[in-house]
Amino acid sequence: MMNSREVIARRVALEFKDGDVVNLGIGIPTLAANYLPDGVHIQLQSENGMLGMGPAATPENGTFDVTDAGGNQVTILPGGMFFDSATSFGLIRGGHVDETVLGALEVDQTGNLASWMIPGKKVPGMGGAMDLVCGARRVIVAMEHVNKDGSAKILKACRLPLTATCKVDLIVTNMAVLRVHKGGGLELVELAPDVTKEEALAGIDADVAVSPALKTMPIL
Amino acid sequence: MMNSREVIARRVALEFKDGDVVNLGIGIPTLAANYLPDGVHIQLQSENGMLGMGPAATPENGTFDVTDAGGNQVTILPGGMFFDSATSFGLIRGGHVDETVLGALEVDQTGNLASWMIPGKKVPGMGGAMDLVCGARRVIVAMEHVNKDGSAKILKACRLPLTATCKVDLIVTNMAVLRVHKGGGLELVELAPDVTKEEALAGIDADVAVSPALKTMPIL
Amino acid sequence: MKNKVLDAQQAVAHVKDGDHVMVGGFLKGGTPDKTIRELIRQGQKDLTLTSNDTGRSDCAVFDLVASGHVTRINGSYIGANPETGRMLMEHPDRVTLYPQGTLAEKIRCGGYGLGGVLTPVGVGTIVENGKRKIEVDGREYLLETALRANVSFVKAHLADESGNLFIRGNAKNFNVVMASAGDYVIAEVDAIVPVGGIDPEDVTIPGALIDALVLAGGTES
Amino acid sequence: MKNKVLDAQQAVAHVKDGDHVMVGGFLKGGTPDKTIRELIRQGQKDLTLTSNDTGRSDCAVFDLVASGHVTRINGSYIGANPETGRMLMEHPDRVTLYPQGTLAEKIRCGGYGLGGVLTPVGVGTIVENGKRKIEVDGREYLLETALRANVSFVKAHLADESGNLFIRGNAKNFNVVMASAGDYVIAEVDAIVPVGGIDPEDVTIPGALIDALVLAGGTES
Repeated sequence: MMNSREVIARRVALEFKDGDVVNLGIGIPTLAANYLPDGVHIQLQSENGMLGMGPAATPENGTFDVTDAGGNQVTILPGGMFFDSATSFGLIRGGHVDETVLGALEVDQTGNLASWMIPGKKVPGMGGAMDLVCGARRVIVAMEHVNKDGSAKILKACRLPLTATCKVDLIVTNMAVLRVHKGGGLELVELAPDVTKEEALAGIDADVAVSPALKTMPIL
Repeated sequence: MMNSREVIARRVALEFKDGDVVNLGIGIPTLAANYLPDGVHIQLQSENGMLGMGPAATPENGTFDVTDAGGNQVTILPGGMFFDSATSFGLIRGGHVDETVLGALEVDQTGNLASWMIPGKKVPGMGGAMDLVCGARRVIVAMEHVNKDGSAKILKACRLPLTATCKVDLIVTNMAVLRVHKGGGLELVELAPDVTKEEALAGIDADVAVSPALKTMPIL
Repeated sequence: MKNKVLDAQQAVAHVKDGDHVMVGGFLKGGTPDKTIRELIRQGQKDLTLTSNDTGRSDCAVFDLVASGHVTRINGSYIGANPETGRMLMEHPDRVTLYPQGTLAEKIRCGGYGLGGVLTPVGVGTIVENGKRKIEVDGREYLLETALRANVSFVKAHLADESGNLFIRGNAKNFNVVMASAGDYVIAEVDAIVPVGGIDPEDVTIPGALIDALVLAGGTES
Repeated sequence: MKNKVLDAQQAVAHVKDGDHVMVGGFLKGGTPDKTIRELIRQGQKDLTLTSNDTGRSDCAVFDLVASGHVTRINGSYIGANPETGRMLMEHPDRVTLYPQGTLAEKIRCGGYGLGGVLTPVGVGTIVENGKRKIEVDGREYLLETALRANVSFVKAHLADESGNLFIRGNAKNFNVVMASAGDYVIAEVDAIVPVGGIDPEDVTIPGALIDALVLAGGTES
């Protein structure tokens, strides 16, 4: 059986169209690149200054002049390019990234997103997340359905400081897929295999419409 | 005997220090590069995207991918570089050009400059002149002392639409050199060979202090 | 991979009457000619044109202005195109001139998702007419807002099949910012190589910005 | 031609107590180490530091924060430097975090003579606190103002003797904008070649912006 992370990553991978420019956040989002359907080729954008990011570098070809946004030495694929941070975020803010996939602490039914700080506890900084969420054509949140203590991450209204307002398009969790309608409103559109509608809804503390076309995630 | 243009160009050339980045306007300013003192090497900035501009191209090595701001095919010197217009004017506005030398229709005693239009008659547009005058560390106006009809170009207050306010540092004409003090005020500091103080002042319609150290242009 | 290589006719057909088109170049340097001649031939009407200089007599964009299909112009230096000068004299509201660096920043803002920039250039001149002035740390700036186009026409020396462009020399000029600021971007190029044929360090503009590649030359004189 | 090649000690001596220093890099990518270690050794006090991330444990800038000589920080992502996190918790007024693209634009403004930019990023979040909001065409933007430093530290792969830099790969990151925004700019480089040794198409930063070239490596571990 697939673990949670794999479920999420496999489902997210189905959102990409051939030729898309995609920025994948650290963690689960990065895994999505492993599950691209046949015939779908995407170009990975790394916000520290690269389009066409390739696999991890080896000790032989690695250099700290070519790194991913996590600081790891990587490679660049043929057809890629390098640029500085101002250009990189210009491309991001200017709508030239088709999808950004990132984790979140909380998402709410208006499409608000909180992902970058827990006041008084953990303030790693927003890094490129605010620019990515604000600028990418589509924002996909990829996260566990609920917190470790079982509490909801999908809420009526985010409680934590926001990353952006009303920007999320799609929420993919290990239990469900929810569409966020423009202007607000969550719609449950898919369930993970072996997850019931009731189970998925029980982990959500928000108003959710259930799609008349509710189906099982097409990930197997 | 030198003609007016040569007098101006030779005198302007003495303003450059070794290593300066200099933008020379079309016409007389461009000639200044021919009269650099021994040991003074400057790097020419061309606002259409080049540092280290070299001599005119030949039919053999010329291309419209390397042109000067007048549209002529030129070369680039070793140590030069190319960039786009946003970067070029970033360098200009950001104070990374040491001197800009340009012609003018009028200059006034506060350091205002009018160089880009005669309402109802001639409106070629400001091009890069406003950015250059606003951004260069030093602004040197190189022009004939008076208009063809004998009327003054150095005035109490410019009448034509301004290129910038209070930016001119030095005025070099075929008859004189005037310093523009910060905060306003013209000081006649040099006279061309064979020009008297009275002759120079007669062509100026502004308040001018005569330098106690008034001397002859050191151009021969 | 989507095939972006089109003939001039197909690419230019994306321009509609009333569109705002941006045309890269600085006089004859790095300006597209074949695609702009095709635009003149197709005859889309009521265009807004953004161009640094609207060309000189040996540039297609010069003839575009003369064609009468352009009714609004944003530019900077128009001294080499008397037709643009005439339009400015007869209809001052139809031609807007900006300091060259300001024009570049406005287009960059349009392409890079910024609302505008604060520039000191033009303060105290007629360029400030009608614009908001904003003070920062005691200094006055003009707020210059973003500019975007429906279709951008750019010129590059080399493209790869994915649309990555290498723009040689200072032909980069306005082509770089305009390539980011058009809803549809047509690149006219001297040659097209396979993907991987341009070193990642030499790519001037990412293929992700480019919608159509048109080979320059051919029947174009 | 002025000789810009200095040893680390000479170059870093240009930093004074109370200065604002910018340090290029993105984590370990393209960050200067030798010159920042020398800055720690010289011990200039009460520094303001602008750095995207203030480094991770194998970066000199990480140790600079730990040295106690830094009293103000501008950054974006500081999750890899617990010392910066501690400073933020204990003295929230001393650490200012910006969206990464906003930080890049602020520095670019500082280097390129702009007063600020209007960005939609951060609208509706705590990032807007204390900032002016400006509406353009019905959309709200934050006014983000320019940032400049007394001394910028950047890292490049290659320099020529005039200071032209080739910054390889995505080590370009913040080095490009910071090189334009320091009153004095120190470039730490892997190698120095004669003028003309870098192709004009490959120069990332013009030598005119660079005041000091310091060879990386050597005694630096």
